[in-house]
Amino acid sequence: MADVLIAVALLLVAATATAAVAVRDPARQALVLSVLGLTLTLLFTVLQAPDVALSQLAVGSALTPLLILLSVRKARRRSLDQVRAEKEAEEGGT
Amino acid sequence: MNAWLVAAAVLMVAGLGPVLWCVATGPLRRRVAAQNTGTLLVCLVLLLLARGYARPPYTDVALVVALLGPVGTLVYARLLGPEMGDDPQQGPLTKAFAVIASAAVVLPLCVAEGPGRSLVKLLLIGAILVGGNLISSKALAGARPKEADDHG
Amino acid sequence: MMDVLPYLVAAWVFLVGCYGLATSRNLIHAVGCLAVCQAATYVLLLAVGYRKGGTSPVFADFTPGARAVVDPVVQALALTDVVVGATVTALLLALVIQVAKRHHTLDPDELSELRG
Amino acid sequence: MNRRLRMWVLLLGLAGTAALLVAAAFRLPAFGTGFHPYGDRAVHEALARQTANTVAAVNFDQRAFDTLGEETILFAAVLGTVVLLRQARDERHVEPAPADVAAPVRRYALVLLPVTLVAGLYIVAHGQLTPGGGFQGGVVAATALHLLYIAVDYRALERIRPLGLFEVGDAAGEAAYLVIGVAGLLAGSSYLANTILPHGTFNTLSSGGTVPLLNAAIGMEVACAVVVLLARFLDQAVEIEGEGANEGENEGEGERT
Repeated sequence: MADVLIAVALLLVAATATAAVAVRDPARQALVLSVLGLTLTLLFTVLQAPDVALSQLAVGSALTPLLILLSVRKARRRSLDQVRAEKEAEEGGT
Repeated sequence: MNAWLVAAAVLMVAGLGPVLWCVATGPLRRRVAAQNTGTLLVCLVLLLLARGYARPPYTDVALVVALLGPVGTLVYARLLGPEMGDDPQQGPLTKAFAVIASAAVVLPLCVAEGPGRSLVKLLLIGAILVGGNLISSKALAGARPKEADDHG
Repeated sequence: MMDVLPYLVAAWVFLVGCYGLATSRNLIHAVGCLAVCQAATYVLLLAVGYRKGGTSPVFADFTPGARAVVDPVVQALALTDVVVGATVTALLLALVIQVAKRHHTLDPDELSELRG
Repeated sequence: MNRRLRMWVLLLGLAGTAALLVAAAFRLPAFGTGFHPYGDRAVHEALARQTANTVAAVNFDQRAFDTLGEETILFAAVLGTVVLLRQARDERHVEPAPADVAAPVRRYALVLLPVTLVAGLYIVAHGQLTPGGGFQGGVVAATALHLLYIAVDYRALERIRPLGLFEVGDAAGEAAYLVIGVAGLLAGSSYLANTILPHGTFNTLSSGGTVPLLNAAIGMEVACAVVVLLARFLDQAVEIEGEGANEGENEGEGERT
């Protein structure tokens, strides 16, 4: 039974990792990454490593997604700022 | 081999498989909702595993999922809210599933546990889990497009 | 099959992460792919340390020697690395934000064109 | 090098690495092998020092010096992030508009904040007994504080978060680890040796000698580090505007949750 559980968790991790790479939009990727963190938590628990599971969980469930989303937001704001500045410059020119 | 581990394996395949599919495809709101359901399922699987392996300390991991899982979803609802404005809302089915699945897992565990400190901990985890899940579903449903906002 | 499956999954996760890293058109996405690569190392470490029928070497609820336990050394390696890896991810994201500020793009291809 | 050629080079490299990894996988000891010489010795040593959680014993006793290295990487990474994300000369600070949070979400987050904080501290304090320790508990405790950002808004978080204090705490955690190490030297043993304190009774809070102390030091450093990291990112994403931005509108905290 333990082997079945480990195999299931392993395959879930493999599938989630593939999905995390295949999803190209960073904000959507952050969602898949947090699910990857959850499946890794399960894998570590069935591999009898609750310490590592806890570590992965603490980091993967809220911290990493928040960092990625904040970076996405900042980058988008930069480009918005840029567009706005260009528009202003254009209006100033005409 | 015991029934708890079988239940955990079934929940992993039948629960997390569809969750993964929904998280990777479809409109944004459905993806966040799927992630939310994912944390709930993982917490339940962890509770089953702790019982199945006869290792009470493993429930600490489930407690942390119950606490931090909804936080992640609330972060998504806050930061991705403007983007998923027009996506179709989730039906009441997701919420009903959350409550029924949690009850179906936590109550048998409580019966098997018998009275004591672990029972209190188990009930606490169950309450935090269901409460957090319902609140984050609510926050998700309330996330609106930026245009509808009254600021500026 | 079970003898090598965990190692093969670790290899697959690592390779798929590398593929994503190399073909990424967005630096933030690339950092996410690097996180996937990192996950592969944890899977490999813990797979090496697993013992059939073993339980975790945490003796809070059973007497030492009553059950076989898995290897704690690899778990210790993986556990610190998970948290440290997250702060390194943060450092990389900070670099990405700086790139976005200076060059107004997150596409690595456009960045290399900028440099000429 | 054009895109097509680059793709071929990549696929070739990946295929080669894959072949090597698969070949290596079949030469590794079979998964689940019973032969773990290091593990067995580590468990034996940990039990000799009365530490119930042998993973914590490996981290903070047998390989404590290595953990010091990990901790220093963490410290340096946080320092680097702080330097990279400071407010540049051409940027200015804009007060975010207060967020409009639904009442149940607010209540939930405010109730959960102390619960999560206590859970984090519990995980740090019981690191030598049950799964957990400074690394995990620190992150959980730091995440707890950010429930305030979710419950109210960024300004509320800023009000209760004296960032300077957390920066000092980050350094103090690292320093405490070093000092405990030196204490081992002064006690006539080697650096970071677990000999300065009695090892206590097995499976009680005060067991394990210096393991709980080092756990607490790491917990403090990690918690403060995460708070500082998130503060910098939140500042960038919510408050700091570039030169081209329009004063009147801000994208800060307008949306509802």
